[in-house]
Amino acid sequence: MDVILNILTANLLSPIVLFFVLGLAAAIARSDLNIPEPFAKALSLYLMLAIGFKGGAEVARAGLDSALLLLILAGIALSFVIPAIAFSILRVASPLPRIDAAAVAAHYGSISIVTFIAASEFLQSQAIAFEGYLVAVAAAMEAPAILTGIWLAQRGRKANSDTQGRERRMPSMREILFNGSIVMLVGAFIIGWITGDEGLETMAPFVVDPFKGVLALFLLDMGLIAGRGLRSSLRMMGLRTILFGIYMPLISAVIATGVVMLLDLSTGSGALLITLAASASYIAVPAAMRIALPEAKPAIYATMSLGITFPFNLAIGIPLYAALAAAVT
Amino acid sequence: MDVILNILTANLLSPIVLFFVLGLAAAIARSDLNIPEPFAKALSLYLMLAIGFKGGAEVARAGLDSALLLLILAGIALSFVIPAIAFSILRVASPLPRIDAAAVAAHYGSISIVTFIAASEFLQSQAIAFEGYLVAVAAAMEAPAILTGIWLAQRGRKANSDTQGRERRMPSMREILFNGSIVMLVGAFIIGWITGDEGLETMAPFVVDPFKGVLALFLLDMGLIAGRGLRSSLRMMGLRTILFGIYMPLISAVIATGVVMLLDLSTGSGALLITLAASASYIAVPAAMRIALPEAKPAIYATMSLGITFPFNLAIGIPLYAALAAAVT
Amino acid sequence: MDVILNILTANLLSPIVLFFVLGLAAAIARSDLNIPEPFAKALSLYLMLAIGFKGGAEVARAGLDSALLLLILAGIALSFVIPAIAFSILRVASPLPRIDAAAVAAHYGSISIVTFIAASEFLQSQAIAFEGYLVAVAAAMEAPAILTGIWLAQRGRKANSDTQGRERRMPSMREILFNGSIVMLVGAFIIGWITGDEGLETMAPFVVDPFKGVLALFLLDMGLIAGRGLRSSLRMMGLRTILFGIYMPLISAVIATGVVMLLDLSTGSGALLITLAASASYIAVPAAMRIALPEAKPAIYATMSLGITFPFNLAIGIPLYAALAAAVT
Amino acid sequence: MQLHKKKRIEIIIERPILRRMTDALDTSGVHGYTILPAHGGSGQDGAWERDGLVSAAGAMVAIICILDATNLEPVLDAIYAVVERQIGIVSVSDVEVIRSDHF
Amino acid sequence: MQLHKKKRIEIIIERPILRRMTDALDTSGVHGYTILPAHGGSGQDGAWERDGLVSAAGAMVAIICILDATNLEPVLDAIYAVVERQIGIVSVSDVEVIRSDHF
Amino acid sequence: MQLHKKKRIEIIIERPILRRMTDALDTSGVHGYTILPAHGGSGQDGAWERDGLVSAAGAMVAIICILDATNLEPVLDAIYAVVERQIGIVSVSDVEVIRSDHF
Ligand SMILES: Nc1ncnc2c1ncn2[C@@H]1O[C@H](COP(=O)(O)O)[C@@H](O)[C@H]1O
Ligand SMILES: Nc1ncnc2c1ncn2[C@@H]1O[C@H](COP(=O)(O)O)[C@@H](O)[C@H]1O
Ligand SMILES: Nc1ncnc2c1ncn2[C@@H]1O[C@H](COP(=O)(O)O)[C@@H](O)[C@H]1O
Ligand code: NA
Ligand code: NA
Ligand code: NA
Repeated sequence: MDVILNILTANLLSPIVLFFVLGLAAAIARSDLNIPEPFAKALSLYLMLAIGFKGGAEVARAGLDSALLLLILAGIALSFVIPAIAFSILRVASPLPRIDAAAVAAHYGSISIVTFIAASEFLQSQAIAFEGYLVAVAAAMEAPAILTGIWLAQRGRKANSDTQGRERRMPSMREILFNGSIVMLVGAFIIGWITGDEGLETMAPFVVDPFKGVLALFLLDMGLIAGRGLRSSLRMMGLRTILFGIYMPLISAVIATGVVMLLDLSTGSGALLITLAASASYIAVPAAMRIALPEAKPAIYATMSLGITFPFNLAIGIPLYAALAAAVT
Repeated sequence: MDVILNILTANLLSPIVLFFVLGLAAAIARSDLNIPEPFAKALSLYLMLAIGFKGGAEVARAGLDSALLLLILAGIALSFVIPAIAFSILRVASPLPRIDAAAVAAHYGSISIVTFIAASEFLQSQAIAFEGYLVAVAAAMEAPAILTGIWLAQRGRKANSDTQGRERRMPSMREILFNGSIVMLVGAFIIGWITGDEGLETMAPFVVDPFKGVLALFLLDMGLIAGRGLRSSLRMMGLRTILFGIYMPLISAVIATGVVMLLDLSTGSGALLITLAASASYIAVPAAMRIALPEAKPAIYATMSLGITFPFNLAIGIPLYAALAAAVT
Repeated sequence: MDVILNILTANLLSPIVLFFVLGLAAAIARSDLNIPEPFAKALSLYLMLAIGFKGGAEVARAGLDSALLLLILAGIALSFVIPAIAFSILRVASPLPRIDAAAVAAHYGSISIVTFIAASEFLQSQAIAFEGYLVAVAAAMEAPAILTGIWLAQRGRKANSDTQGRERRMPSMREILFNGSIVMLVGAFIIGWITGDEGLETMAPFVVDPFKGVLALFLLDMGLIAGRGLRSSLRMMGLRTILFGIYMPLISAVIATGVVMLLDLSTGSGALLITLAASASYIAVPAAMRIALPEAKPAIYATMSLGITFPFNLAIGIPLYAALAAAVT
Repeated sequence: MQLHKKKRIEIIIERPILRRMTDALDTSGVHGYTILPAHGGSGQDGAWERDGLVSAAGAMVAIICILDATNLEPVLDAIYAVVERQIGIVSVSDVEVIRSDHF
Repeated sequence: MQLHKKKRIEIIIERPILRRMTDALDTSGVHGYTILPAHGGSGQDGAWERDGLVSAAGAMVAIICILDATNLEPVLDAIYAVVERQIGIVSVSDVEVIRSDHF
Repeated sequence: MQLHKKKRIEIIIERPILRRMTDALDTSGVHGYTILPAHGGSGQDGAWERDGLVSAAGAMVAIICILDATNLEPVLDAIYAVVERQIGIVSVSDVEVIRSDHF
């Protein structure tokens, strides 16, 4: 018990969580502190490049586990299935209309790469090892949920006139699979893999050393955006929707824990897979939803994903998922 | 004497001063060299985050001096009082109209964080220690001068028709206190304080190692902006106004030296307090003046603060203030 | 032979080449991966600052060779002469109209600083030393080709009415000589020279340690831009024009090899001079051509320089030029 | 100087839908358009700001397209097909241009 | 396509005053507006450029607001109250929109 | 509110030529102008995008200039002298301003 409390406190008082809180507080106080968009994007690109590259280099060092393919398939399955569960729950337990419920569900099936990164950092701070190829699993889990979300939304539509004769709004396979963050993650992963230890050595002062600091600054930005969203949209969301943002990650975590047991993963990799399942997208899926389901209200899904589920995972979820993984592995 | 000359030369030939000169020269030669605005802002955010965080970590290590509260109060007092003095001088010794005099005075009461940073670097290069909490003093001195400046400008206005019935242009307390640079400085300071040595260790490759290089690049940008301002506005400013930009920091320095003696500060902290008093704002106050005193000419206060006083402090002021502090402590 | 193959493979599998390929592939697959413009510019500024500064510091350490002046003059001569050769070839061996041929020729006379950087990295990886002042030679070779290009284009124009009475479109000397990249390179070089080892020590964690990583990220961007250009313009270019982008650098390399022999340069410096001659501009010259020769089609020269010659040099040219230099020195 | 009457269409739409809009414009017969980034805004769905955003969602852009009045109808139809279900402000005004060959 | 006559207001103001302007617009009854960043410019007070700037002072933005003519008078009053003492270029033009429900 | 009739010129040109254009405007008698960055576009020479670009070549900007109709002719002449051989879209429209002293 004491151990758990200590870990929780250590996590809450880590620079990255504190910088997130700073951003949140600044935005809620309507400070004009802000990170220029091109710089925020640069931070995000850097984090994806670094985490992908390091994962690949790790694979080059440790060799490929035969489990990888299975794990990727399991990840894809989770990304496909979780939105369906999330959707059923939302339809019963929240007042959200079908289309908003489908859009929200898609977010929870996909993943948040910065949550994944925060979990990796947490595991490192606890000296828990994990496989480098989890990065590839993360990339694989980004997109499938989008398809489920769209399918959920469209199942309910009558074959009515306004979709006939009009271009259907499916994002193209290119838009989904060659999405910038997937390309960056997978590309950097492959390069890290090819160049291995030698590559890591030349790149380390860039991708390893300042990594935690850049992450902290990025979390400041996420806090600012989350706070801005909460300030403007929390009121319109209703308690039942807000609560979903907290219990849904737990449900996903439980499902993913089953997969961890089935595939007999290591503690570290198990913790990361659970974290991926429990995290909600805030980059790729919102953009896809604006294309595919423009009637869904962005204020709702963006605020739930970034304003509620992300901070919950960051502060409490990640240590919890690590404990869960430790318990079953 | 020789020692002082050596120190002065070493300062003038430091990378940060030379990069400032490069920017100045490039702008005056109308080179198209420029730093994109979002990147310039990113550099500035980085510097504030790093200096705040390091200050906080230093406080966590060294403990809090009972002098801090007194020092903050003294800093606030300086920020309130210096504009009044600057204003009186300007009204007598320069041809500036009341409203411009008030706006300029506000700049000289507030502080320039990059001057503060340059002074810290100088002290470190001279192996002179200073208290980490000086960062908090810097943050506290940003805003009060704005209020004095506005008050000075408005005191002179008749209760005439154009201010009656119209919204008064006071920046709100939120705009002043939750100003981005204050929030960043204070927030990073608190986080550094909370996370202490451990936090500093994880963040050091980001906030410590590349710090001097980033500072050099930022000074290149400041040189470019200062040069641009000088090129377009120096002609319209008049010798008496220009001279004010050089002797006013010296006057503020003398006043602050009194405070250093009163509060019995260490040499390093004394040098920094004097530097703060002698420095002039170029981020927060110009923006506040556009809101509160739109009739004041930005070309004048921006050029004086960034084009005259900043380079003077950078090149000559800082070593001088350190010598002053050494003399009285 | 085996040695050469090993070196070629090592080069092709270096992170920087692989990141370029990633960008190329992403762009051709129409991924939405992109580097925000201000960040791309920031990367480019950083690289110029770092390479200039390190070159200057190197000169401070090793002292100035009497060969420098001669080398700079030779570089300038190459930059003036190569466009004339390129132009003659293009007029015979490609279907490009005079004005496009002149614009393309100007690009091949000028230099690509990132090719220079990649070559420096390659030499370092092969433990081949080179003189720091080559950076100054690079800066000197940027502009002369622009003048030759304009002269080539205008020689062919009749003294017809549309140039009479109208402003001549020569870029001014200021636009050419105080071009941002020249100012940055030369400025940082001089500062590095002045501050020497001491300066390098303070700046190293910024300009040395993360250098290779930043370079990799910048090459990702160059791959993205090159791929975008190839995707949209390759079709319209014709095989003979494309081939020119591959054999012209070889011709320039041979010419430069003559200079290397004449001046009796070291292997490293020789390899860099050959690389400079063989590289084609993609920053300064395109902008100058838009001013001076607006009728020349940017799609052609931009695609040839960045889409064909740059990747060729990066992958094959650089090791080749190093071998060439080794053979004659 | 001889001026020629043309139409100016200004479209304000969401960033994620931009490529669809330009694809629609490309095939609708316009001769060109220019995209301007937006910094923020406000509407029925509340206010938004570009600063700090990482996702394309939540950002907007403005497209300016100058064209001949004879093209207006089909181009507006193509635009409408894209923005129909989408956030999108489309306005048309009269302008005069100095060179008529571009439109 | 049925077009509806509206008014387009374009406001060019300083960045530091932006929030005051949007607050004024928000309470003046407009249904929406979009803010575009500016890169530079020139006026009676000389030229300015956005590159390199760290402070909001010295940068400008353009605000585009499309609204019904019936709202024009009160909205212009609200705008004027903000720019009265400030640098600010406010221009109004006639436009036609394809959907009238947004304004 | 009293409105005054003015002209609004909108110039879309390449970034490398910007300084020449502003120099031309500065000496042509306009009282001010504002430059907006562009993000991308398309024309006879194909599409372009600002993202990732390092060189000024390949980027474009829009210039907005509000002026009195009496100045229109000479200003358009000055503009034309710059864009004559250049890519450049120049359009003129009617606007009304709330303060006439600036133009
Ligand atoms: N009347 C308007 N004039 C200009 N821009 C508008 C207008 N209405 C909406 N917008 C823009 O379109 C976005 C979405 O509008 P809405 O769907 O009404 O929230 C807003 O945030 C503005 O950027
Ligand atoms: N006539 C105009 N047309 C467009 N923008 C203008 C005009 N006059 C001024 N501006 C903009 O407003 C800023 C301040 O104008 P001023 O107060 O005249 O210096 C200028 O730098 C321009 O960005
Ligand atoms: N009709 C138009 N309306 C708006 N912008 C245009 C138009 N035509 C061209 N442009 C802009 O001018 C650039 C160059 O045009 P072009 O020379 O036709 O390729 C394009 O990429 C657009 O940004
Ligand atoms: Na998930
Ligand atoms: Na001060
Ligand atoms: Na060359």
